[in-house]
Amino acid sequence: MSTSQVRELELDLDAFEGPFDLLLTLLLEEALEPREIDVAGIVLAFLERLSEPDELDLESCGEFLVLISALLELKARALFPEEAAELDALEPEEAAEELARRLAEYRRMKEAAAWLLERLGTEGNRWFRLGPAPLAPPAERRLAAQDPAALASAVRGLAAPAPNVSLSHMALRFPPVSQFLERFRRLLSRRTRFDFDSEVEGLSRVEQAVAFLALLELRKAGEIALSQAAPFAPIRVSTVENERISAWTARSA
Amino acid sequence: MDSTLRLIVSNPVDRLARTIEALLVVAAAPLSVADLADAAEDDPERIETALGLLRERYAEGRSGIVLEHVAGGYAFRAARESADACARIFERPVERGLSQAALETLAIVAYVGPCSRPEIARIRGVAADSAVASLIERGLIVEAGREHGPGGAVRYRTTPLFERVFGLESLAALPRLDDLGEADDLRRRLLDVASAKAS
Amino acid sequence: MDSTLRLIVSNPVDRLARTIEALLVVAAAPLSVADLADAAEDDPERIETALGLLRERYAEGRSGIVLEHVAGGYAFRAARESADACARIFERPVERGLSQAALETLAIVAYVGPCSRPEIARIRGVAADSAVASLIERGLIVEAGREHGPGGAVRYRTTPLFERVFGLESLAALPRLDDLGEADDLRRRLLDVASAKAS
Repeated sequence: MSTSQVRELELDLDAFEGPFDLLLTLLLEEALEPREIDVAGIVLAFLERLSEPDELDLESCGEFLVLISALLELKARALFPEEAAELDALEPEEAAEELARRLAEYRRMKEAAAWLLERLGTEGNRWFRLGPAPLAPPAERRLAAQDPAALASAVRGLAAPAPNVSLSHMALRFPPVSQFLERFRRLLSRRTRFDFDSEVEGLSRVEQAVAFLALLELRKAGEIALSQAAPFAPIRVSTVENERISAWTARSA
Repeated sequence: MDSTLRLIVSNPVDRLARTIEALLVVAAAPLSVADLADAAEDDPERIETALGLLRERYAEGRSGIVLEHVAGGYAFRAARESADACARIFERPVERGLSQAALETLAIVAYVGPCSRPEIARIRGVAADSAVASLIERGLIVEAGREHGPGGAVRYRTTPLFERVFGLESLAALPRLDDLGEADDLRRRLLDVASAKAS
Repeated sequence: MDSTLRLIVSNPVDRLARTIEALLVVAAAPLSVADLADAAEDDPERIETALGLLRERYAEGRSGIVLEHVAGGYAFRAARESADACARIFERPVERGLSQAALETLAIVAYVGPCSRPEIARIRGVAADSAVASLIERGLIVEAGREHGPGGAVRYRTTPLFERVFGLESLAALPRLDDLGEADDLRRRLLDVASAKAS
């Protein structure tokens, strides 16, 4: 699977049917609401594609992860618009590794849950009594001699503040979108237009994705105009008054 | 025995008897002839016939399982010759320790003083119902009035058995927790830590 | 049948088998060979011999009562052929209506071993509180100490009842996860991607 194959990934979702890149274009044009997009459906389609016997292409997996995380962030923002994103510095390698590990572990647990359910079906005809027989002698529980120090240590345990557990692995971290908003606004106060691709060159993929989100925000607020000669050609950013939205050629499949 | 088994397979009353065996071994209370008839979808007279067969098979001296007719109906019990063995399994002095849940609950009641289930649950951060129930069943704690008078939550305190099991002359002999403060201070402190953890 | 019974009376192993029958018919949960040996005051090898005898006698198709090796011990249950009759008068409080969330949580606790709510939530990607509560209430999981010693989050483990409901001799009888599907292959491939990105 090559990088372009990720973009051409055929999707069949409730709200959208067609290739992945068309979906992204429609989102970019705000012709589609992010909240309507079934991200899990896209991941499933990708995983199905991944399981085909082609040679595994690391580049396309990376591309997919970046696109899907950008989409997720976009969707999360649409769902919780007022939630300020206070996100720390970014460690994309860690995030990718953790995401992969968690996806795999969760999938294994789902398999195990399915096995348990099946087992309930096959073992459901084994009936047994819960608890002692109706005419069993009454139970008498006796406890061996205990050490009072155990009580003291139990109370100390309860009185101890919770250890500082690192939660750094709990979320994929992104730089704040606001960082790029400011950067692009500054840039446009000096120049009337710039090329997005060359501006974000050298940044990590996730940073690029967040920069792209900032672009969407500015476009939505009417602060900028975007143009692109062809799908996946460089994106040109300009202040509204200086640019007529000329050749926005959405790819129509 | 083999000839009997062949008979069972070919004889519907014996098949019914097997169903009754199954029902009685699962039942948590004696089953009446009517209960058995409902479950087996058979008529009470045939149930009685099958029960007659089973009373012979599960009779004192012939089997470790004995079929008994009591007020509520029929139930299996252990044979009398096995009474000692059963007593050993039911009163187990083998319980060497308490579960973490029971130990923490007991420690709270012992150190903080009479204390309700909701309070214990707040301090521990998890429901305390089964831990409290097991401590009551073991006789280590008992009810001691209600919070804020009648209508409040039931409070619990430790028992003399608790003191015996832990080798304490009285509650005053509990290991001291000087740094953590006495009953009321300790209660406040535990609740503070718990709410900090929950947030 | 009578000749067999006479043999039982005269043979000490058969006397032991009767004691075991008695213990198993009244017990609240499966009894291990060690439990049986303690209660019967006999040695484990002879207990095993007697159990062999009983497994033949209480076998599926021969008796309405079936002896099974489950949850690390031995227990009586109803024969499978009587399942319909049992379903007519008994309830299944433990396994009825287990939600997908509860099953996933149960799988995590069973496979990952003692683990806490935050750990479960991390794997499932959503909070596990109500699933954990429902599993505790059903008796399928219980508290098992705290993470990082006192003060940490409460951990949970599965109970012998879990093994019994799912018909497992022990937790070791759970299928290996990589036998359950292609999950492991997927995991390896995803990890490959991750490590390639990290390098």
